Amino acid sequence: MQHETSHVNDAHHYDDHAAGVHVVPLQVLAGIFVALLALTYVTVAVTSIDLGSFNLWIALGVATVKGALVVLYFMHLRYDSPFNSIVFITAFVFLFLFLGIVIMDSVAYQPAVYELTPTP
Amino acid sequence: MATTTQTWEPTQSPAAAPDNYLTHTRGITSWIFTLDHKRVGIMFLVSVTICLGLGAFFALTIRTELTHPGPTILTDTTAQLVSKLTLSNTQLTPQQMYNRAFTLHGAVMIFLFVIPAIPSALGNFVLPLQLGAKDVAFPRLNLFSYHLFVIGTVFFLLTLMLGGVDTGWTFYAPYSVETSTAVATAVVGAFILGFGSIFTGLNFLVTVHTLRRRGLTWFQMPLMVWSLYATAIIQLLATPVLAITLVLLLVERLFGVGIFDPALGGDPVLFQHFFWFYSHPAVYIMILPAMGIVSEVISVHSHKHIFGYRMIAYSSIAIALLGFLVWGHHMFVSGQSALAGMVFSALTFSVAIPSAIKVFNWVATMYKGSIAFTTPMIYAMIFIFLFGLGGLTGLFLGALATDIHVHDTSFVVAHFHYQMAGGVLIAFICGVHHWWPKMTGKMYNETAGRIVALVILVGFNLTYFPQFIIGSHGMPRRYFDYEGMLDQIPHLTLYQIISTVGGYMFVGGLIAIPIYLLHSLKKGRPAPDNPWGAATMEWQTSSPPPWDNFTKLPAVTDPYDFDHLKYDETTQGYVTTP
Amino acid sequence: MSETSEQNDAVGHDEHPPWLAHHFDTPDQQAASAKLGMWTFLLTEILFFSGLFCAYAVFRRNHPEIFFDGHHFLNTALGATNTAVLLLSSFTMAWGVRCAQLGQRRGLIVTLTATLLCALVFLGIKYTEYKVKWEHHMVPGQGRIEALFGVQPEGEGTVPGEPAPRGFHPDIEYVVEHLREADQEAGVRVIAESVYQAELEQRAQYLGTFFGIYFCLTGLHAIHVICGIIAITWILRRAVRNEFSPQYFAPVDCVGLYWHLVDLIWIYLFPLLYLIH
Amino acid sequence: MSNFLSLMHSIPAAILADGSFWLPPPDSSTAGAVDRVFYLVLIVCAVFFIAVVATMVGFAVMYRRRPGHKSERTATHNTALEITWTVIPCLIVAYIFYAGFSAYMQMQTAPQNSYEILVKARKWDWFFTYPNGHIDSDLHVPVDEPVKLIMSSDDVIHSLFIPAFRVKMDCVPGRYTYAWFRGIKEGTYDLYCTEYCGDSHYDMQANVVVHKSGEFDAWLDNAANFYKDLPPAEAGEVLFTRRCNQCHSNDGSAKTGPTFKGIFGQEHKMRDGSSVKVDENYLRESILDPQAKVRDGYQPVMPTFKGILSDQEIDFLVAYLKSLQ
Ligand code: HEA
Ligand code: HEA
Ligand code: HEC
Ligand code: CUA
Ligand SMILES: [Cu+2]
Repeated sequence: MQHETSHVNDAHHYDDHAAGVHVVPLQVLAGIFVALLALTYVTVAVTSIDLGSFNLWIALGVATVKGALVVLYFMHLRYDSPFNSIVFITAFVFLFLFLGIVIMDSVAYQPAVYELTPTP
Repeated sequence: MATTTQTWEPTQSPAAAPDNYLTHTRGITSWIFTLDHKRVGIMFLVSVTICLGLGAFFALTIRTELTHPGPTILTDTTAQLVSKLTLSNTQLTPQQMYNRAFTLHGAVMIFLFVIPAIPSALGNFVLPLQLGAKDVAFPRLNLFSYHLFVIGTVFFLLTLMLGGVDTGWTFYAPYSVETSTAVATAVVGAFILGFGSIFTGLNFLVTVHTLRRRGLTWFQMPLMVWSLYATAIIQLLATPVLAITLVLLLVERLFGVGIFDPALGGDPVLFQHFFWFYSHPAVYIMILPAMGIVSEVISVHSHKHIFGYRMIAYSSIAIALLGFLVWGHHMFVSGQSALAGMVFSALTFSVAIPSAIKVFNWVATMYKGSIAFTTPMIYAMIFIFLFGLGGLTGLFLGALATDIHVHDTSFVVAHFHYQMAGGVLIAFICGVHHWWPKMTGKMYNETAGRIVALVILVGFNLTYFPQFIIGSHGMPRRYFDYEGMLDQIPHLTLYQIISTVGGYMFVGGLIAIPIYLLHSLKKGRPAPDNPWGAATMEWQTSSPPPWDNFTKLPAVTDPYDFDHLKYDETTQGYVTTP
Repeated sequence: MSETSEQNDAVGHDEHPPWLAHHFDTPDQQAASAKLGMWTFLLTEILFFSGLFCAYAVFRRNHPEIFFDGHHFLNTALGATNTAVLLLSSFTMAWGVRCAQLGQRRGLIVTLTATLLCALVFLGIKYTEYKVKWEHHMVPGQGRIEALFGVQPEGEGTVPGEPAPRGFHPDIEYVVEHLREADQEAGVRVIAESVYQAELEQRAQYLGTFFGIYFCLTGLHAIHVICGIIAITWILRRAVRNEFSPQYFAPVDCVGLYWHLVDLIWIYLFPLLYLIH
Repeated sequence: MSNFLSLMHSIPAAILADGSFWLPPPDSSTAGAVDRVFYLVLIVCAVFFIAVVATMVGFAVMYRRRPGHKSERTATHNTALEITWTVIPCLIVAYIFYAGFSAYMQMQTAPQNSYEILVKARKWDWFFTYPNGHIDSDLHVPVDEPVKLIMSSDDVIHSLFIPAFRVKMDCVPGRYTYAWFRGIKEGTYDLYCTEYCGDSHYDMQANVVVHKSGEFDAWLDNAANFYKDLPPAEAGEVLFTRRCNQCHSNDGSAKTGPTFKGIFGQEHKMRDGSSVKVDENYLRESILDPQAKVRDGYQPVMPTFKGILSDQEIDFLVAYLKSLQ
């Protein structure tokens, strides 16, 4: 009866799950692992080269690629119900909303802030 | 899906003496460790009411103190009393007691009452029933939420015993970092309560997604469910930020990590951003479920299909999302940049719109209905009255120029009491009356209910309307004494007296409610399954519902189409006519 | 009741195994709920960390120099090793889930054990890193913590009789020396030694901001690792008792998701804290 | 619609000149603008509130449940209607935002030639430093001249609020904040602290004195050296009432701090058990470095007056304390 339920409410995402969970082949997992190690090496390596402010963005970029690999394959999100992806992405949307506005503001009022004064 | 394969107690056939969730198992532990969402709901209901009483105690302390310029009841003698009652040996000054009073009042009311009140108490009871489900998705987690609530409450009581906390419920740094009061326990308490709230939201979200009765589509869900769903979204997205904010405040206070404390190179305005990123959405955690209740009650008790169902449903979601974009309107004079001020002001008005839509829809629903002046209906109308007024005053606060003037005056105090006491508290009471027959299987005394409702309406406006006036004249909030402004603000003392008298009237009314409700448990006439003629699923099961909610799979219908319901003299309730 | 009985036929009794909670009708429904619940929980976890990332971003944006100075005190080699270790643990965890899906009990037990070991190694390395900071009194409010263990507050900023001070009170010589070396490597030319010395001491003080955030971030992450260890042990125990089957392995799946998130967060922490250019 | 609004918006400020049921008299150059926004919103609220409540009550009466009355089936939604009552409020709030924002901009941008006064907030005192170095606990300003306040705080967040001028701005530790106004009518007004800052938050008030044009400068240099023709003890008394009497009494009554009555020459027990004879040096030290010797039975909450009281002023205070026998 739940199968019928699945069809009428949007829980039908869960059907593919129901139809039999997706088993990721071991080679894929291993491959991802190697890729992750490689990327880690890359970030470390890149920092020694001076690219000005780009270093930060590259580091974050690589981290994001690594994160994506973990999420998509280790966490099966790629094969999971789309709604779970929505949930996960929402988290980042609101994270950036929060960071974005707060940084925007703090940068704007920095001029009024005293020179940093450490513990007296 | 309410019915499944296993274990229907034989007694549960409608014929036999009904075994309901109250009588199903006995003994105190069968409550404390129950996995039944209905019982968890009831436990929350009792707990938050007691907390409400606690908050009210402080409220009255505040009001009585403000009746007259100069120390009124908070004097050195009362201070001695307090120092005896608490574990803190130091003798407080009157103003110190006042500062603790409004802080505890605010913190208790917010964290222990309004936020859990409707979702955790009524929502817990109603949501699965309205979905035709047997329980929430994670009953254990649900119970855990309640236990977290209790633990959090204990921490607040601990705070009380340690002599209270005096930061204001907003915990602004750096004051909260340097004050010598029991900030730590209060913060830990709020942190724990926060997680309770998160888990409730998580539970509801998943329940709505996966436990809807088969055939129940999204747009056949009652609006209460929609609003609880929207609430869950906020609880999940905003509350974790409160949690981390409190953690940081704590480590800042204990070790000095230099994030908020300017003395260590921190940034106090950053704290306000963190705090309000949660605490503005939090006000919609409070009001959305209230709106859900009102949507139900208005339609049912006017025996009239809700007007603009989809608009109301969408506006709930809209409020939930837009609510995240406006937190800076609490910081217009905090030293945040003018740019941010402008953006936040503009966005603030955008949240006013969905609320406006709801209000208009509710009123339109009554058009050509058959309106019964039952207690819930009266409260629903009071809600529209008070929430409308309170919300509209939000426009003064949202507009930059005027907020500069009224910020942190009792104008703001009046605004949010119209919203939280007039909006949420009233809706809460409204819901309690509406579902009381379902929860307890008893009908309460209608006349008592109606009279009390009117007393509350009058008392409420007497309490808070004067605070708008003195506020816009410049009476700051969190002021223990107002001798200094007597020459500046006309009739200040008079307004304060009116406010206090109203406050007592209000409390008087509210205290009466638990009394006649409890009385109905003994003397009240047994409630029919569907006393109001409502079409949502919770009214299709018996009152009170059986352990597994439904003995018979409830029919999926348009939740606001009442034409198939006819009043039946014998049961004095409504029955479906084919 | 006719409808009910008809429902009963819809799903035969035999299909309601013990691990299927009474309020669910089918294993899929239960698994789907668990999954959705877990992902939602991860969402709250991410927002829980968001506050710290926000603080990091704000302070790094406004005082990059402090973060540059600060990262000299972190050991990139160890950080990288830890990253590799966590990645490995993530891999074994994913493998474990796979074993669970396929009902390979021994495989599950082995992979989970491997994951646990990695987790412990991670904590071990983190411990050695923290230890160095501790020895040079570079933990904000360290005096307060020591006081908990009855250590008499000493070092600068302490007033006899008063409780140990909040904030950052490192042993200046060490920090200054370290900064000096870092500058030399970077080839900074010193004009007036006395001025330079004073400046170094200033910079040493400012490091409080960096280490405040560093310990909050890594500390909170470490706490999550510990929670993960507990969760995995619990799963391992159930695996040993052979409680899982290809039909029922949701707990493994969920703990796996949690563990991967812990890894995910570290993936960001590593470059943000260790690899500052 | 919008010209109806602008009509509301241009309520003649005249009729509100000497305050009203809602607002104190608008005695700064920008107050009028604020008030106009206030009344604009007020009218919008009144209109909508009355409309909503009247309709609700009307329906409640007309369609009350009674024998023979049935609820009629009507449309369950009406797109045209719903769009209308979405768009109209949108337009209205958009206008309110615009009105509020433009007034705000006036309040934000101080004129170039403003007279600058440094404001230091501290639990629970205001210190206003004038260009000539004089520090006063009240805010004195010339009428019809733009005054810019450069504000900061020594301890926690405070907020400077002058209702009559519709001016409010937080004083945040660790940074500067700014506010400006132009008093248009001489007189004395209240200044409150509106950010909760601890025990005596309610008492953190000061006066704003708007001087007739010309008189301000006279006041300033008189204030700067008011003691020109006063005996030291009396000069000390003035300082005492300005700075100390919120915590110290001169008549033996107890306050946050010990009373000064007969203090000179007494033996006092200190927290650390030692005891001190109160002489000139001790008094001086207590004022400049209060935490050095904290008297037994009191909290070490006395702030230092280093940099706030000149040596001469301290001498006056000492003289005054001696005179309190
Ligand atoms: C349940 C709680 C609740 C709710 C629902 C609201 C709703 C709103 N609030 Fe309120 N607010 C608080 C609780 C709440 N608030 C609290 C607790 C504080 C103070 C915290 C503290 O400092 O301690 C506060 C403070 C506060 C401030 C900061 C004030 C200050 O400190 O300076 C502002 C500023 O913009 C604001 C605005 C609004 C607005 C625009 C809405 C809107 O959502 C209102 C929308 C509703 C309506 C608009 C009315 C219904 C509509 C009609 C009748 C139709 C006509 C409508 C139009 C023409 C638009 N609120
Ligand atoms: C839900 C939120 C809520 C509610 C319901 C109330 C209710 C009341 N509040 Fe509260 N108030 C706040 C939230 C709330 N308040 C907050 C957040 C602040 C700001 C604090 C700060 O500045 O930090 C505040 C501040 C505040 C002030 C301003 C203090 C100051 O700034 O100086 C005042 C002054 O009049 C006040 C008065 C009242 C009164 C008279 C009530 C009355 O409505 C109380 C009515 C009585 C009841 C609701 C209880 C009746 C009892 C029962 C029904 C249960 C009985 C059963 C048992 C005992 C078992 N409140
Ligand atoms: C914020 C409150 C506060 C203010 C303002 C204040 N004091 Fe005090 N003062 C105290 C307290 C509390 C003590 C007792 C503890 C101590 O000795 O430090 C004290 C102690 C003293 C003592 C020592 C008294 C004794 O009996 O040993 C002197 C002298 C004194 N203050 C002078 C002054 C003068 C002069 C001023 C104003 C220029 C002033 N204080 C302003 C709070 C205050
Ligand atoms: Cu200073 Cu309130
Ligand atoms: Cu808000």
